[in-house]
Amino acid sequence: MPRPGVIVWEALRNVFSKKATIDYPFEEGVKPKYGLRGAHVLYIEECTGCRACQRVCPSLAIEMVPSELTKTKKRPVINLGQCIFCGLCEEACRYDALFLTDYIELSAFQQKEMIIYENEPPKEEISEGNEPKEEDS
Amino acid sequence: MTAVWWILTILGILFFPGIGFCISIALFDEWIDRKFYAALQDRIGPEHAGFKGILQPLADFLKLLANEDIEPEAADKWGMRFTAIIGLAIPLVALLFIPIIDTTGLLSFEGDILLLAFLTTMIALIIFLAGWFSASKLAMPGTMRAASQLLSYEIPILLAMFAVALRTQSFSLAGIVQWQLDAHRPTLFSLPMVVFFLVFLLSSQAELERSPFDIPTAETEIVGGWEVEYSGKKLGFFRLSADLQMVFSAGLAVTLFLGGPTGVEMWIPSFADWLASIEGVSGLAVVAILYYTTMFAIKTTIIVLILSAFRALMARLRIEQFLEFSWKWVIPVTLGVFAITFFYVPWTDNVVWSHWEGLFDVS
Amino acid sequence: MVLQKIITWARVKSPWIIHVNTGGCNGCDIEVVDVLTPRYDVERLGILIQGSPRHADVLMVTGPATQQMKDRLKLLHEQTPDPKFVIAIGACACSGGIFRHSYIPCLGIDTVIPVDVYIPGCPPKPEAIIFGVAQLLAKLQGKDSPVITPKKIALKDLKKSIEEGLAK
Amino acid sequence: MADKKKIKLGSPQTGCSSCIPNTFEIPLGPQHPALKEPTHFLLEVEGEIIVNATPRIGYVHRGIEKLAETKTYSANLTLVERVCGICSHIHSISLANAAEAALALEGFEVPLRAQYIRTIVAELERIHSHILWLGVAAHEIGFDTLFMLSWRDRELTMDLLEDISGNRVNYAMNEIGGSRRDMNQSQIDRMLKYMDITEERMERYKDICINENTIRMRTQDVGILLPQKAKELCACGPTARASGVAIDVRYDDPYSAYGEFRDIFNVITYDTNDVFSRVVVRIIETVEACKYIKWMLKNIPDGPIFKKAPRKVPEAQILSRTEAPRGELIHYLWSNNTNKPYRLKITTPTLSNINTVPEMMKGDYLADSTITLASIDPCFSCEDRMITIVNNDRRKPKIETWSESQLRKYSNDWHAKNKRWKK
Repeated sequence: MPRPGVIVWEALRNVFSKKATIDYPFEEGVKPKYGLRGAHVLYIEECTGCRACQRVCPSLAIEMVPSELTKTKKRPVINLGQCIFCGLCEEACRYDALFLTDYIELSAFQQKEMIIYENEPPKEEISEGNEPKEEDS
Repeated sequence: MTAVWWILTILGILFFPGIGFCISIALFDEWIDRKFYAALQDRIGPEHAGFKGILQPLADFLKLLANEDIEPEAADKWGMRFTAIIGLAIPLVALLFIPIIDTTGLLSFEGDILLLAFLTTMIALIIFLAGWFSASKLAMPGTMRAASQLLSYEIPILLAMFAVALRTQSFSLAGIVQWQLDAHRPTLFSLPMVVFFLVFLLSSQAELERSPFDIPTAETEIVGGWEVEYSGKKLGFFRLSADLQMVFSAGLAVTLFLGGPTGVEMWIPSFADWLASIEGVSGLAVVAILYYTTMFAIKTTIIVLILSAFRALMARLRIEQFLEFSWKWVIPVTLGVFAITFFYVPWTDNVVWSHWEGLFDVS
Repeated sequence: MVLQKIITWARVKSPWIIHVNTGGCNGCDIEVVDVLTPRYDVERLGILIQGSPRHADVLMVTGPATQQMKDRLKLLHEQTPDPKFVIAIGACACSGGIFRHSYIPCLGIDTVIPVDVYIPGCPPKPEAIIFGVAQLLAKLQGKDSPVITPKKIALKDLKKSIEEGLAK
Repeated sequence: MADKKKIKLGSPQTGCSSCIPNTFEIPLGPQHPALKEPTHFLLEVEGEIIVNATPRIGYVHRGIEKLAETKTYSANLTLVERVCGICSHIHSISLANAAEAALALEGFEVPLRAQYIRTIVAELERIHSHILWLGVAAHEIGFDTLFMLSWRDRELTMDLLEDISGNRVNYAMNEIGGSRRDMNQSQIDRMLKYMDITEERMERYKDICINENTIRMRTQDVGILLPQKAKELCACGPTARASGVAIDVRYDDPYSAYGEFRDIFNVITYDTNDVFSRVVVRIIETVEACKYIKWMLKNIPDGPIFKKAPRKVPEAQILSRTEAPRGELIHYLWSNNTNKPYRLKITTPTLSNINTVPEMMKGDYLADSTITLASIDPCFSCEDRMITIVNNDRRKPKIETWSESQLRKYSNDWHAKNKRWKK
């Protein structure tokens, strides 16, 4: 039987019940305990600079820069602005040096703020951006 | 006509029952409206501007005033400015006639109900002009819809207003309020008037262009209709004007059907006598003013809540469905009930049904 | 001075947004709409979504600015009244993301219009979007700029928590 | 352009009445509050009645098919997820199915548990997509309360998806040869609980949509697509099923784990052919999806979730059909014994359904244009994968036909001029 205002009682019940809203910046948000894919964390002491993460990255967000700390004298630098948080780098890393954390509240005012430096930020090199070399067509 | 009288009147128009007070009650009612609308949808609505977000409409208005005002090249610039200012002025003028702090309005004369009926039509005309001057492709269907919608809600709203005038045998709002005081009951408490009250609320919803009758401004169809090209100050004026119109409609409904700013004194004669006695006393007159204002605010808020619930609980109609609904149902029913009222009034006022009507009295 | 303070207060309390998709995959758009709905309900911060760019203050741009949408985006940016702010939502809007190396130059929206806040993520969670807007509002009030620093967790703890998660 | 000559708005027209055309054009998009994605419809309107509608697509062209040829299969799975953010999982299932079918020529087999997990996520995605659509459709007809409430209930499904996959929208659950994440018992229990709630809520929405007067007024006899027309215009998915055409790839040609419960599978059809019919079909499909998920969760087999696949996919040409929330999705994969596809062609449901929209719109009211467009659940990011070359003269746009050598020359010139990947 069609009639207007079928939703009346449900709506009125909403007025008096507790609201579904989370007052987010002033309260904790909703997060699963495990397995969230957020910003990366790199343990440079474990990293060997094998480039596995760079090769597997679908959006080419990882660039290898020279470093004194790793075996191959290279280490990854991650551009969060380009990262799609798929987690393939985490799986590709055989030495458990790269992880995705549950740190998802990311925002930046400039492009270069989104590039994660780990431990020793060599600023001059990173400011160039992380364009891959041009392939011949 | 002393100097004091003039100063008091000008102050009254500018601040207390006049412009300043009306704007603040309009902003308050917008907050109530938004908060209740959000609550019906299981969310909390404005929360972080002032106490529970009570300053939210003020912040919106101030921000719009401070923003850049873009005028499209193709538009009629002076026309746009003119409509924005007149659009704000009309409901402000109309609100001066509504009794808020007393049983008579700030301005009042015999037959002011006719002027108000004219002003409600003017608002629709201004909306039409606003859309026309802005020369936007999306505004055009909005204006066309506004014009055709005007024809169909204006008749029921006028009939409802004149039915009250007929019932109370008075063409001024002060007279209507006084009649309700004398009869010891609001106009609403008799059968035909309930129909007119509902018709009045429905038509106000259409006049205010709120869902389910927000056809001229339908956001998901024609991107805000006639107000699509307005920005900055002009948009702020139009939004404030919409709020003022809401207060005006609610205030008119209160005055016509719910006894205006009067309250319990309708049924407690001694309290009414005391109120009448303190009116001349300078110190205690403030109490009476506060009492009337509170009563008015409570009643308008109730009407706003009803209008707000209307908005939340139905889908938007199409323009031709609205016209059909209006011309096939609302107008014939209103006309019929109006005819009944025409015979009903003298009958009840004299002898026959006067004790029957006692059933509707609360006292 | 006082007037300036009042205006800033009004601006911070009532940022109206317009949502522009410049050819993204829809994921970010769904999250932008999601912040309006009861779980996150950004109306409590005074945010309203507007249909017309003339009514808006903040452009929420998603998508990598494809060839055909570039001019439209520029037009929309011009139609928005001053002062206007641009938020780039998602990897595509920040830098082109996964489409950066396509033959169509999708290099992010900052090649077309100036951007105030970048929100990385593919798509960012609604919390991240609200956080980004909150950062913009904080910047309006003259507070510091955020720099991304992932939470430092001891490696052992992280591994342990991952193992726990797998075992759970 | 042309419309400006016809009528100058904002100024009253003078002269003979025959000079004034009685139709005028209203643009719908590319940026429109009712559309979450850019597309453009030029509506020719006579008063309030639509005389003609011309779709113009291509705003979302991002070159995914070409990009896919430069990436490995595992990277491509994440790339094709970004074809569309709402039906992302089904795209990666489609590509994975295609690659696995090619691998199956060498005797490769995917574990059954992985197939179950994929199917569960696909059905969860269908639930979230349909509830999302219900909310958007309610928003189009100005019923914001239904929009808000349905999106509130959608959050349950989003929580489940986030819990399983670690992201709310692009799940990255698939890998060639299985699934990347497993489900444990507590997650299964939670899912069963939430599915009960969702099913109950969807029954409630069915009640609301069928009984609420204003919804019926806005959706009944609007956007009519007769079964014959639906077949002629190649409609698919819920759009076709709402016109009484019973086609569903899940039933007709089962993939992943759909073959396991074919006997309890119902193909939902409804026969009023209008927008109302599409609302009802989608709501009932959501209820059905809850049932399938519960069946799968109760019967999920133990075992590995992943079998390591060889990097190189043997040479084959595979056509993989799946049922996305919007209809039939086709991935055509041409592999050439390397770790990258030689050619990937995607045909999305919206591309087939968009042709039905002008047919539905003609003769309807302007107010119904957006709900009619929304009724096919458009997903333009799915759809835009063609580019039209138009000559540079803006006054007389003309579609040109180029030969292969011309195209090659154009492409060489273009790449010489615009260095790739450099700003």
